[in-house]
Amino acid sequence: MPAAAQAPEGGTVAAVENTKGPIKIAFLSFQNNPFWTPVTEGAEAANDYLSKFNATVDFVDLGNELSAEAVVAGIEGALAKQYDGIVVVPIFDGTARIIDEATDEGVPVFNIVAEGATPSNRLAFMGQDATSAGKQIGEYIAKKMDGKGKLGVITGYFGATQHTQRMNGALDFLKANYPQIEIVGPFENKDKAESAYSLVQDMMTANPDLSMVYVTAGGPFGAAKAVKDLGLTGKVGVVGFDHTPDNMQYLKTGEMVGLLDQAPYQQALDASVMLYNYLVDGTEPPSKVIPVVGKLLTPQDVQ
Amino acid sequence: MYSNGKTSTAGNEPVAGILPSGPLLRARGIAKSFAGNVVLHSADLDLYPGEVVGLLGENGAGKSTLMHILSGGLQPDAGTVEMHGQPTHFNTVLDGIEAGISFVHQELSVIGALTVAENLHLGHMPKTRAGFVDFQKMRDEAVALLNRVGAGGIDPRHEAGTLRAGEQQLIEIAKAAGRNPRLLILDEPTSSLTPHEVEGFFAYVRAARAAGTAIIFITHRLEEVLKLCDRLVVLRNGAIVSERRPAETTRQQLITDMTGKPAIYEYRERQIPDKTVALSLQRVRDRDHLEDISLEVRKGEIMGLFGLVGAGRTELLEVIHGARPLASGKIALFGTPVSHRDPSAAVRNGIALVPEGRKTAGILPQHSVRDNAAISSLRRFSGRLFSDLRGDVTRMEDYRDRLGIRMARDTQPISTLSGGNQQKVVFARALMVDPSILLLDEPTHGVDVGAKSDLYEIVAREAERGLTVLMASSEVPEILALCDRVAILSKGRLAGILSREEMSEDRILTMAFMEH
Amino acid sequence: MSQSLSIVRDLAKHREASVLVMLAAVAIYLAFASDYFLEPRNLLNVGRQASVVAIVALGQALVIIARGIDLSVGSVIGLSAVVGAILMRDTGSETIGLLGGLATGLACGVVNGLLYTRLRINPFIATLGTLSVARGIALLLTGGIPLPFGGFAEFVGAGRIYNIPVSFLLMIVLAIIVHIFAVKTVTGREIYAIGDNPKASRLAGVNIRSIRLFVFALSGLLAGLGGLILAGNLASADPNLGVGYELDVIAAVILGGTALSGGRGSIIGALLMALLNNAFVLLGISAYWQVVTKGLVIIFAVGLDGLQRRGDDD
Amino acid sequence: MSQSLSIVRDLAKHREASVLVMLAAVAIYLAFASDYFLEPRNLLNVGRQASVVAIVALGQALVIIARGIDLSVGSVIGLSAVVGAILMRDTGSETIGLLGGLATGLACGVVNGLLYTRLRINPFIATLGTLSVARGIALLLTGGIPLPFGGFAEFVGAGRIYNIPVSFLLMIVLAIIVHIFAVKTVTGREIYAIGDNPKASRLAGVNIRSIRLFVFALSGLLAGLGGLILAGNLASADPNLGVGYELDVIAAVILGGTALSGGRGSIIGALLMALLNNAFVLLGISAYWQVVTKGLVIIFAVGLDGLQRRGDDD
Ligand SMILES: Nc1ncnc2c1ncn2[C@@H]1O[C@H](COP(=O)(O)OP(=O)(O)OP(=O)(O)O)[C@@H](O)[C@H]1O
Ligand SMILES: Nc1ncnc2c1ncn2[C@@H]1O[C@H](COP(=O)(O)OP(=O)(O)OP(=O)(O)O)[C@@H](O)[C@H]1O
Ligand SMILES: O[C@@H]1[C@@H](O)[C@H](O)OC[C@H]1O
Ligand SMILES: [Mg+2]
Ligand SMILES: [Mg+2]
Repeated sequence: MPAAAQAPEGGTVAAVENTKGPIKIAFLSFQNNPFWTPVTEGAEAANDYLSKFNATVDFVDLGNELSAEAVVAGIEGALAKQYDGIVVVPIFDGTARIIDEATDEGVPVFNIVAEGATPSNRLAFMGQDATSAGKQIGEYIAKKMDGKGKLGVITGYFGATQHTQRMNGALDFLKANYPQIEIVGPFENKDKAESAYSLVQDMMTANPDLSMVYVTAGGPFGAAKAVKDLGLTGKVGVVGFDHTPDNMQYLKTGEMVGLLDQAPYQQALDASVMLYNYLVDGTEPPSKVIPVVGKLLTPQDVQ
Repeated sequence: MYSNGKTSTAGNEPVAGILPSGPLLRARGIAKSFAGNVVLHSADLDLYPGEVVGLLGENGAGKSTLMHILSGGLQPDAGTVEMHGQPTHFNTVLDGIEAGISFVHQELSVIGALTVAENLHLGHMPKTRAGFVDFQKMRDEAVALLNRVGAGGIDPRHEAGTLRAGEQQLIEIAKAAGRNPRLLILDEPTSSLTPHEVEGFFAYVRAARAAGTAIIFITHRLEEVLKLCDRLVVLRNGAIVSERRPAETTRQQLITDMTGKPAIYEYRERQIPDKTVALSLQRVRDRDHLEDISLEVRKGEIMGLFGLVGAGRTELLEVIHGARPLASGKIALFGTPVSHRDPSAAVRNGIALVPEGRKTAGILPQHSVRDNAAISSLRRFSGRLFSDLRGDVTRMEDYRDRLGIRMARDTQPISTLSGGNQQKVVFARALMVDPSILLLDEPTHGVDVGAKSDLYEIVAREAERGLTVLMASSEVPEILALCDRVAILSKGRLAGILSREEMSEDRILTMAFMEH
Repeated sequence: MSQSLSIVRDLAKHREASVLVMLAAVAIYLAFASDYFLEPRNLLNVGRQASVVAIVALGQALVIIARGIDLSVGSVIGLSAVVGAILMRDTGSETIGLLGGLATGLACGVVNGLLYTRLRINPFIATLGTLSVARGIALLLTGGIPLPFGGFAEFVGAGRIYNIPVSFLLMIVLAIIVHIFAVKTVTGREIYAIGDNPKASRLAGVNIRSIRLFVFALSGLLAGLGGLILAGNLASADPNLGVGYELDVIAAVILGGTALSGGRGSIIGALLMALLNNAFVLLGISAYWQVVTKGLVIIFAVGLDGLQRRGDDD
Repeated sequence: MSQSLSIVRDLAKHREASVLVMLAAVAIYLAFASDYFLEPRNLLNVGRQASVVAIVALGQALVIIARGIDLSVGSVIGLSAVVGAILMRDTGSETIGLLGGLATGLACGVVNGLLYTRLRINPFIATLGTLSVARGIALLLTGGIPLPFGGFAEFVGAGRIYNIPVSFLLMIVLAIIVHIFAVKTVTGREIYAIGDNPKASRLAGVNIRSIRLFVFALSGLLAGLGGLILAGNLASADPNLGVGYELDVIAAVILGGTALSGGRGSIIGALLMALLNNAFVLLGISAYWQVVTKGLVIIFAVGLDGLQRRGDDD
């Protein structure tokens, strides 16, 4: 028997010895912006790592348009291809039914990054709870604003669960604890940086005393660029999600004052290994929900 | 023949129990102007049941306008219309239809996507008990209707869009006939019919007359009205200027009534001194229709192109014009071989076309008269950067006078011009290119006699100045009046070429039937 | 020989044919490239995945045949699902929920129709407007939060009869009905007539206003049905359901060769697109290549047709 | 009196007019409702925000006038920006980057034009295809990761001359040029002719193929410019730049009343939409009502026009 395996680099879970014969895992994810790059890389790392254990992790691209239908079609395809287990990013409501169907067929499903609000029989969910993440950002905002002043809010898509939860997580917390913080918005930018740019421009016109902008989803760097172009660096700060290069750049120049990440690489890698372990010897993941507490980067962290 | 004399006066109260024998329709003092341009001054017209009235007048005289007013499509500025002695007012065409007026328009409007049978029943298709369209019944009735107007050869299952213009015309006539109207208005129904089809159509009109329908027949072919009508009414300067019985009048008389002058173009013996071959075709074929056509036209010559429907005249002109690919053979202009992939190249090389089918292939309906005339020669007159907009104005004035185009302003949309005047504008367009070769496809469809002779005059004059003309026509008189030679096509083959001396109606027709 | 040739020529006249060839080509390729493609289960999945777009495309096809366009279908999908879910929740009756959802779709369609026929608003603009309004209302009604959507609707969206997805069966049945409707009924024929020549049709006595109103209403109704199926399949009525569907639906209609085909065409177009998505998953094509491939297939599917029609211009 | 009345009537004939009225109404309302609206700075912001849509709409308007449609503009925006950024990075030359971006737009337009004129693919489908292909290529080239995009391009996108945004000035200048082009040059007049009756235009000697190719090429070129402006504004070339712009651009064209207006119309349409977004922020309209309002304003802007044209059917 070989020595007990070590956890792969960047991951925290070690694989058990494969006593079952070949194992095929489908990793279903999207690809439309830099957020997904580390997710993809995590899946590839899992494949490299697990290949030593007679297991494969096939990355299946669900395309560049995020929707519940795409997730359903992806899971249906994976079932048709008779995978043993599925890692998926079921980012929308409406994915619970097909997840249950897969589970009933004996194909366990591991959710990562974000899942819909409807409960499902997935093996486990690893990821950031969007509401808590919002709250975490809310706390940070309150601190930066000294508990008063005007906060502009730009959300990705009205009605996108994850975006709404991130927004409300912060706003509910602020309303309850810092009534002196006045909210401007929310406005929808459809994940577009150019739209965030224009929104910030207009917000500053109508609210010259605005001191902070919170972008819940895509395109925070557009807001930061507007702050820069208006010459308000240092006076107005932008907070948002994900340590993508475009966002990080403004963290360095100071328009972006807070960026929360979701450890996407680690999520992809750990979830794949945990699913493998479950498939081999039934090792349940440590809990049904494995929270990923994001790392909040501030300008100081990148100096 | 003249069955309904003006024996009864319309104002009389009908005697109880006896059918009123007054006019079916009486129009008095009808006036209409468009944007200050007076088209109808004060037109009076009586129509009696069982009578065929021929309505004549120059292009733009107001014939179609008057008919639109009678049928509810236009509202008069002044004047009254009575039906059966009762004042009537139609707000819309549908009111008119309801009252028994059917109007077959000058411009075709069949529904190309529907079958012939469906076209004939549109608006009132029969249903089976299950609620579906009763196709069988529709087809049977369509056959009967088509037979009635002498179009028994048309298959009611065909899509109407694939039919020839003449056949589409017959469908519209059949459609109007199907409504059994009390008043049937036919606005240039024969302009695209073959002689044979015209005969069938005449039979229908006579039958309808016998059944008591009042019929207004508009045409520019005087022989037709003389043959068919009971009464001839001429419209000029916005009023009725004469009412005559066919038996008591002559072509010349009618022309004078219409135009105020008796002139009519006659062939002038012309010398064609220049022996240069302007256009030569050698074994020209297109992909599916034309077979090995060889032909030479000399500079300054007017060459006719005759054939029966489907002979391939349009195709041949299109091949020369680059609108249709040349499958094999050679075309040369003044000895230089050319191969035009596109009409734009042909126009650049001095070949202009007046196409068949004014509405579909001729006019730009939303454009002004001036823009319509200018479109072919924009590149000829443009400066380095800008189009010669000012020059367009003067050129338009010039051609308006030369062709006698009747319009209020050259900025009005061409679709508001009368049909014949639209055709003249298309003519002006081709001439503005200053072409060396002019291709004409049924160029005088819908053009009045006066204007026709004007156009002949213009073509002849241009030919004398060296323009080479190739003219497809279905009217033998037109060929005889204008052409120096005629090439006859039959089913896509060249049946022969006749010189001026050899030309006669008989010979031309005989050759046209050669392949049949 | 020449007989059979002319049949081929006739077939090729229809754009459908070239899309069918493409469909067959992709299918044959997949049959070789993936062991799983021909499994009944997978084929039925493809059928199911095509069903919503195809059903909505049936209505859109008639709208387009009548010379209109309906951009609002995506939002109507969302609004109908949401209204259905709310009614179901508040009344506790699935029937009321489903009927309410359909009625919502119908109402949206009627509004579009009235905007066009009464206010004479260009249908592109009118339906672009309702696209936004309907989406806004769906958001207002739900506060942006998806609602559960189960019961019978879930059966329609996700259920199977003899292992065949219900929504797939529904698609087939509706396509047949719409096809027969378009080809065999008076209203159907009148739709073609006004698409071809509205003025002449009106003069012939066709009530073009009511026909136009009808096609928009039908398009709305079918979009409403699409919304119920989609939400049923997902067991969740999301106010953002159907976002962006309009382009897919219109593409399905045009790929299917509208002019000729109330029913058939739309299905072929929708199937081609569903097949592509299936291929991407089965073959594991990377996202970015998926996007490129999708575009190329669309172009080629129709381009085949253009190639053989060379030479004849307008 | 009757003279001036008839001028009003003439004006009202143009759809533009009713949209202008709406534009004025929204502006006047805003002038009262918000203290900031009339500030020059705000007005210039609105102008800048409209500029990309308006510039791209200039090309689209000509395409639509010639009876085509170009759905690919949004993707061309993204691809041009990305290619420009890559060239800038790899050659170190801003000029090459910018020219490369424009050339990319032009090339996309030429491809669309060839698909239409040579392969005779319905422009809706052809450009839907290139929409997908261009986006896919942009994603492939970048791996989905935005590239920095600075220097002169940033000046064009975000810079100001005498406090006036450069992109706004560019929009005005281009609109004037396109308008003059459309009305005064041979090619411009031929574009209108083709749109009116392609067959007659062709027989009259208009080279409809090359004119169609030209309008698509121009549309691509202007979309490319739009991409450079957009990326310049953000100093970042995102492969997802411009997603969904096609509907905004086409709506701007139609709102602007295409038929009459190469240049003017497009700007009016784009301004109305930018003004709305500005209004939402200035007035702090609540979230979902923003979506509803946008739809309603679009409908009313054009509906005004329809109301007074009552009675005349096709
Ligand atoms: N809607 C309109 N707007 C402006 N002028 C019009 C309109 N309709 C007709 N006209 C003008 O009225 C005059 C009469 O046209 P009408 O069509 O009645 O002539 P017509 O006698 O039928 O001629 P043709 O033999 O050429 O068909 C023409 O000068 C035409 O330009
Ligand atoms: N739209 C069409 N659909 C099907 N066949 C057509 C169509 N147009 C013309 N044809 C056929 O092409 C042949 C040539 O027709 P065309 O009308 O061009 O001949 P032509 O000699 O110019 O006669 P004319 O112009 O007097 O009708 C005929 O057999 C005709 O039936
Ligand atoms: O923050 C991420 C967002 O940027 C991406 O679009 O979707 C997944 C999210 O977690
Ligand atoms: Mg007339
Ligand atoms: Mg002909």
